Amino acid sequence: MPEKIILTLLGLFLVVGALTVVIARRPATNAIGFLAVLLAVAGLFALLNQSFLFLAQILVSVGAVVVLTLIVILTVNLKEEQFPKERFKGVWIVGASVLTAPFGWLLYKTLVSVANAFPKTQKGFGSAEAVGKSLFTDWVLPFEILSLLLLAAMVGAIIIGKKEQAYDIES
Amino acid sequence: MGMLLSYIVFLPMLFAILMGLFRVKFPILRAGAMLSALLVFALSLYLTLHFDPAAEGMQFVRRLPWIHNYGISYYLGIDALSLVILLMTAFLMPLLYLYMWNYEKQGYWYNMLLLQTGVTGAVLSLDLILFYLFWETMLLPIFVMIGRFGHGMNRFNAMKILLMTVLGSMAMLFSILYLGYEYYEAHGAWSFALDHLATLSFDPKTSIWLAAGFLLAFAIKIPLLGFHTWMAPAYSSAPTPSVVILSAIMAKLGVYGLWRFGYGLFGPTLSYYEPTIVVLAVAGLLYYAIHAIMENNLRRMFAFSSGSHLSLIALGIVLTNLYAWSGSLYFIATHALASAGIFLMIGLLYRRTGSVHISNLGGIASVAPRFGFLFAFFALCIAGLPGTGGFVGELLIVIGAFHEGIAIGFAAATTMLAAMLFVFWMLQRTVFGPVTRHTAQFGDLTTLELLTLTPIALLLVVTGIAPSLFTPLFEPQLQQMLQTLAQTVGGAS
Amino acid sequence: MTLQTTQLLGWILLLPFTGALVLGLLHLTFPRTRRLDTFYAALGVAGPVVAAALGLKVLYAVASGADVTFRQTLFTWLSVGDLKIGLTLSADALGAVMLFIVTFVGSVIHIYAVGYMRGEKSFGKFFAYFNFFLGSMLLLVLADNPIVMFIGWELVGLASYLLIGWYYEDPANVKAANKAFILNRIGDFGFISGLGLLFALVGEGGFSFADIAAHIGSVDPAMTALVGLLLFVGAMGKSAQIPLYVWLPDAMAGPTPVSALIHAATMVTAGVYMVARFSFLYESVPDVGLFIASIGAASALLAALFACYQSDIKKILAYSTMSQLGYMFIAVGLGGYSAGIFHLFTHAFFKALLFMGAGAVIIALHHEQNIFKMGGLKEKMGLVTATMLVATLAISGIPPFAGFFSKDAILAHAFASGHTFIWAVGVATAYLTAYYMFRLFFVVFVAPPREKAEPAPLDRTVTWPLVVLAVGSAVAGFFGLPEAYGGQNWFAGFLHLPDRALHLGSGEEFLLDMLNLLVASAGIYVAYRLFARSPREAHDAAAWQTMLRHTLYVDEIYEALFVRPLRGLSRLLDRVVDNRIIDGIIGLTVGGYRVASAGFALLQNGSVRWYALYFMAGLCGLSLYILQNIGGE
Amino acid sequence: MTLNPESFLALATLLFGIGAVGVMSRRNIFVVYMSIELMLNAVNIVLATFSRLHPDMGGSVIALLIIGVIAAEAALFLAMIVQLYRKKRTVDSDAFTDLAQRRLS
Repeated sequence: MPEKIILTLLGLFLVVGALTVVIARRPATNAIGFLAVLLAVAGLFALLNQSFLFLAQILVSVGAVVVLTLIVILTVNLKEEQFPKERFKGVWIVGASVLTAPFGWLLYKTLVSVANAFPKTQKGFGSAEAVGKSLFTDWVLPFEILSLLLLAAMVGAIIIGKKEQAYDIES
Repeated sequence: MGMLLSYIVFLPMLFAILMGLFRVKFPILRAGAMLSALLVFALSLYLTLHFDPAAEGMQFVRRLPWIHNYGISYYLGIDALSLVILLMTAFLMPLLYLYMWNYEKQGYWYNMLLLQTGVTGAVLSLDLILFYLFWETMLLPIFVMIGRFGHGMNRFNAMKILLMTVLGSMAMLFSILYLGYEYYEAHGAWSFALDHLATLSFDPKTSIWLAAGFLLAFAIKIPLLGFHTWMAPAYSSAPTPSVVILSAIMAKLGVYGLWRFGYGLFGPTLSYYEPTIVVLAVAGLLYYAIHAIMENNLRRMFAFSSGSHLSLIALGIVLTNLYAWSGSLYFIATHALASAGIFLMIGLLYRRTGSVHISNLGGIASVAPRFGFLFAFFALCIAGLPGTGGFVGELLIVIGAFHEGIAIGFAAATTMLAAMLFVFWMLQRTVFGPVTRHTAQFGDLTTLELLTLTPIALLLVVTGIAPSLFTPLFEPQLQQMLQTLAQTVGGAS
Repeated sequence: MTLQTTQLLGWILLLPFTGALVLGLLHLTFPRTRRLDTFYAALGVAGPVVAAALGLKVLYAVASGADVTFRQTLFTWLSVGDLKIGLTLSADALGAVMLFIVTFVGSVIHIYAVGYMRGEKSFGKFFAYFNFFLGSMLLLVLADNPIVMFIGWELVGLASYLLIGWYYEDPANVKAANKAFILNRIGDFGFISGLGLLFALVGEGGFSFADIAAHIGSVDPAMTALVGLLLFVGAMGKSAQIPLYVWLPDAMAGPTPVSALIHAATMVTAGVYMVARFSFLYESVPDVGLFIASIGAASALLAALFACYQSDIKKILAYSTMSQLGYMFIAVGLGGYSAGIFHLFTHAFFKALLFMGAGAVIIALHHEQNIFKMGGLKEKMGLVTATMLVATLAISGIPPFAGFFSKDAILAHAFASGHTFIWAVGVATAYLTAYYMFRLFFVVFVAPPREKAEPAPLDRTVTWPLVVLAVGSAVAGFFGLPEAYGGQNWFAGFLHLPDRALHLGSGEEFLLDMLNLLVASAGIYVAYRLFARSPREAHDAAAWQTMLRHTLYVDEIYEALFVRPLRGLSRLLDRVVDNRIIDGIIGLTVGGYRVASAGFALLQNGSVRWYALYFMAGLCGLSLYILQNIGGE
Repeated sequence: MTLNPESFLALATLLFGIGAVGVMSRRNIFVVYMSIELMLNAVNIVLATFSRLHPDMGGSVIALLIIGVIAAEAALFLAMIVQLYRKKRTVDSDAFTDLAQRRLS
């Protein structure tokens, strides 16, 4: 029973955060909502006994991504009048929701159709050890590729973010 | 022996690749091209000598798996139908090179070499995918030649011929793929070989749609009435050697396709289309001829004449009796010769006067007797004069048509009137009559030009005087094909 | 002897063709030189003369045997299925007679042409064409099956085309040549349709004339009639009968020897020969025969009327030829095949002679062709006048010249067969014939000269052939001397064609002849009164006379009825049907693509969220479809 | 245990849907970026849920890798946002329409 209450709270947290991301006007507010979502997801991981994922989510998503996002938002430091003028924001959101609803419903149906009840968890499920074992045995190649991707992203981010560009496409 | 057909198909391409790799100079290029054409001609003659007219089915078969997973094979073979067109191609190619002997555009020569491979490949391939590949291969050089080396609105006209023929080919490709799929459904393995696919049977509705895909491609290539608007523009813009190929060989491939694949795959179904084709062919026969009357541009005029005669050939094919079929096949060969002759002459005319417009011409017979003689000769061949090969084909088709019925017979016999409607008026205003400003300095044929044209003229005379020399080459096989067809159709003709 | 004679046929055919080939190649090799002219003449004449000698031998061989047919197969021309066409030559009685006519008259005219054409450029080409014509004509005459006959039939048409357009610098002449070939081709359309139909009917039993004759009986008579009609359409074209006759007067644009050989003596009679050849077929369909005879009678009368109002010497003769051909068709149409061929035989002599005489006058007067500008030539050109007189008497049907007997045979046959109206037309035409021929004769030779022109001296090669043919015109009739005059009609007996039996007593025939003679004399008298003293080219005249002088405006009517609509149609096809309708349909699809692409281009506005929206819209549709059809379970 | 996977999956779907709506309907590039992250997180929830369901650590591993990808993507995306902002002084995605069809003639 406590799990259910926690789950409900987390779900509320998640939905409200997500809606804040989509609806709120100021980037900083969005970022707060984003942070709430990431935390709620971490909580969901915890509920699923994925202790290592929970840790990773907190560390990487919250610790790195949100901080980075906030830094960029602050760096850009948009003035009120620089915000995009979204006059039909409500219409767009409702319209897009209507369009997305059937797909969401289908997605949910599909996912649910293959899901039955949770089995009992074995000992050590979701621990760093279990994940690490799997990661370095079955998933070595994706892992290595991902490390390359991270490297490339880092280099790319530096190059894109450099102030004076070596190559300017427009000019 | 087994490789013979492959040599014939790929020699020109091989020469083109080698010469292109070494970036040879023009004199070597033309010598190489000529050598390849002569080699192919010699090989074709050798093949003809060893060809057994009485044997049933394909000969010199070369069959290798190519793309194994999808049952696509490298499958070449020859029978009487393909032999005739192959011989015409092989015979005309050296003469075309002779015609363009001093034409220093290198790209042009490469295109001609590629074109020969495409054309002979399409004639000899018995795998439908292979056929489709060659069928498209031969279109590209024509497209390039019209677009790059043509005159008039060449870009637009090149696009027009490309789009219209590709439309047909796409329909055909769809039918081909569907056939292969059906074979897979029936036998659990893919195959696109003609003899395999011929064993399939469909319900009539499917069959009609499948046949429509092929027929569209061939109707555009022939072209039957209504599918023809690419013809005159393409002929008028294309440079002479490509016009010759277009009219003498490629248009025949449309008829050949109708014959080989139409009757090879859809024998019974084609009777569903027979009335339509007969009507289109007869209407085309007269339509093109009447259209040609007021043409001022010689190339366009003979483009329509070509269309008129090809309609007659198509008519002969759908009549499915021995006379009509023999006539059609004979006419395919002789019309190739005659139209090659006349288009080469028009090309020479253009070289001399810079114009192919009738209104600029006149009195050629006075200033250039040899030119006038040969020009009139080829024009009369087009008009189907007895003593030239064209007459034999027309005669046989008319006789075959009367075998089918009086009405069709009369319709076919109008070919006697069709060509004469414009040929004589044209002769009156070009070869005869007073000399004009454009023709005053008209030079007679040079030795090189005579060398190009006389073989064609001689062969036309021989085919006219002694057709019995040639008919035994294909008559037995046509008879066999007709028997096979009669069996599949169930005796209906 | 038989074997030898058989082989002669091949040589007879080969000689002129070889001559044509050699002459043609020489001419094409040295197109401009004049030094070879003598050689050309010798070579050009040699072939026909030798052929004539051989032809005479064949005729003699045929005549001396009873009912023999020489047959020689040179090679198989075409063999597909049942269609086995050998290049087979055969000479039965009919063939041998035609062979003789063609080679003999042909040789004489070749000799004549040497003198007539002297000094023309392209001398060699002329003889090449001439020899080519002779060879083709022989092919037509000697053919053993209709297909080979058709080949010859077309080739003579080609030769005629080339020779009518001989002076091709003048577009009018080429136009005349075109007209001739095109009208002939319309006839050939009928001919080849007839052959195709005939083959479909009886082809399985072989396609030589003998085979067809053997199998024709089993065919539906309606079909036979159709075949007969179609074949006759071919004859209409070649033999210049209504309605395809308009080319013949224009064909006089060619040199006179051409007119004499092709458009008088030989080629134009091919239609008559063909009908006689197919006599076995026409015998079974008398209605078609009657139609042929009616066309013949109409052509005879119409042409004679036209001839009365012409002033061009060659056109008068051209219409006269057409008129005489009409006579022949009356005969063959009513089943008097021998009579028709007999008239063909005599006509070849006197009509060739008339043309050659006219040609002699024309070159003597430096290419003047209007008879009203000639006159009084009898003092200056005695020989020509004498020979022309013989020919004119012959064509007018004055005994004992050839035309009397042959024309008499035809009219007697027409009378006896009971078609009195056709007979009456024939008699009227006989009157007109005598009238217009003597009009020509009186105006040109007897009447006082209009202009002081000194005739140029004539070459001997021009005059001697006249004499030869004059002799022929005088005596040829005796070959067919009818019983009424104590003869046995040797000619008809020799031909043994399936003539319809003639029930006419000698007395009746004699009376008919007297009538003909009377009528002809009346014609001559009227001509004498009108033209012998002071000929005037009538200009006044009633409307119908003007109409006749303009040959009823038939040319103009044809032009308006066929030529112009065809050209208009051609333009219409080009400008409207092709460009508007067919390309319009194609253009419509192209336009559709344009519009659609413009629409899609609007969608592609560069804003990524819109793209996401399209994507989601598609996904939405897809999801709804899946939910709807597969169910959300 | 009273937890059932349906609630997790429902939350994931909801998160994914909201993310998709955000991508489509908002013009602020920051929001677009964050919406994409939301969608990725939704995927992570699904992966974790199935990993728990089956039980198999593979799902967790993929989720872990995706967290890595999220980090990489964040770095690149934010760099690009900065760069775009420098170019046009705005974060309005409708200002960047270089992909649009231009009239050729």
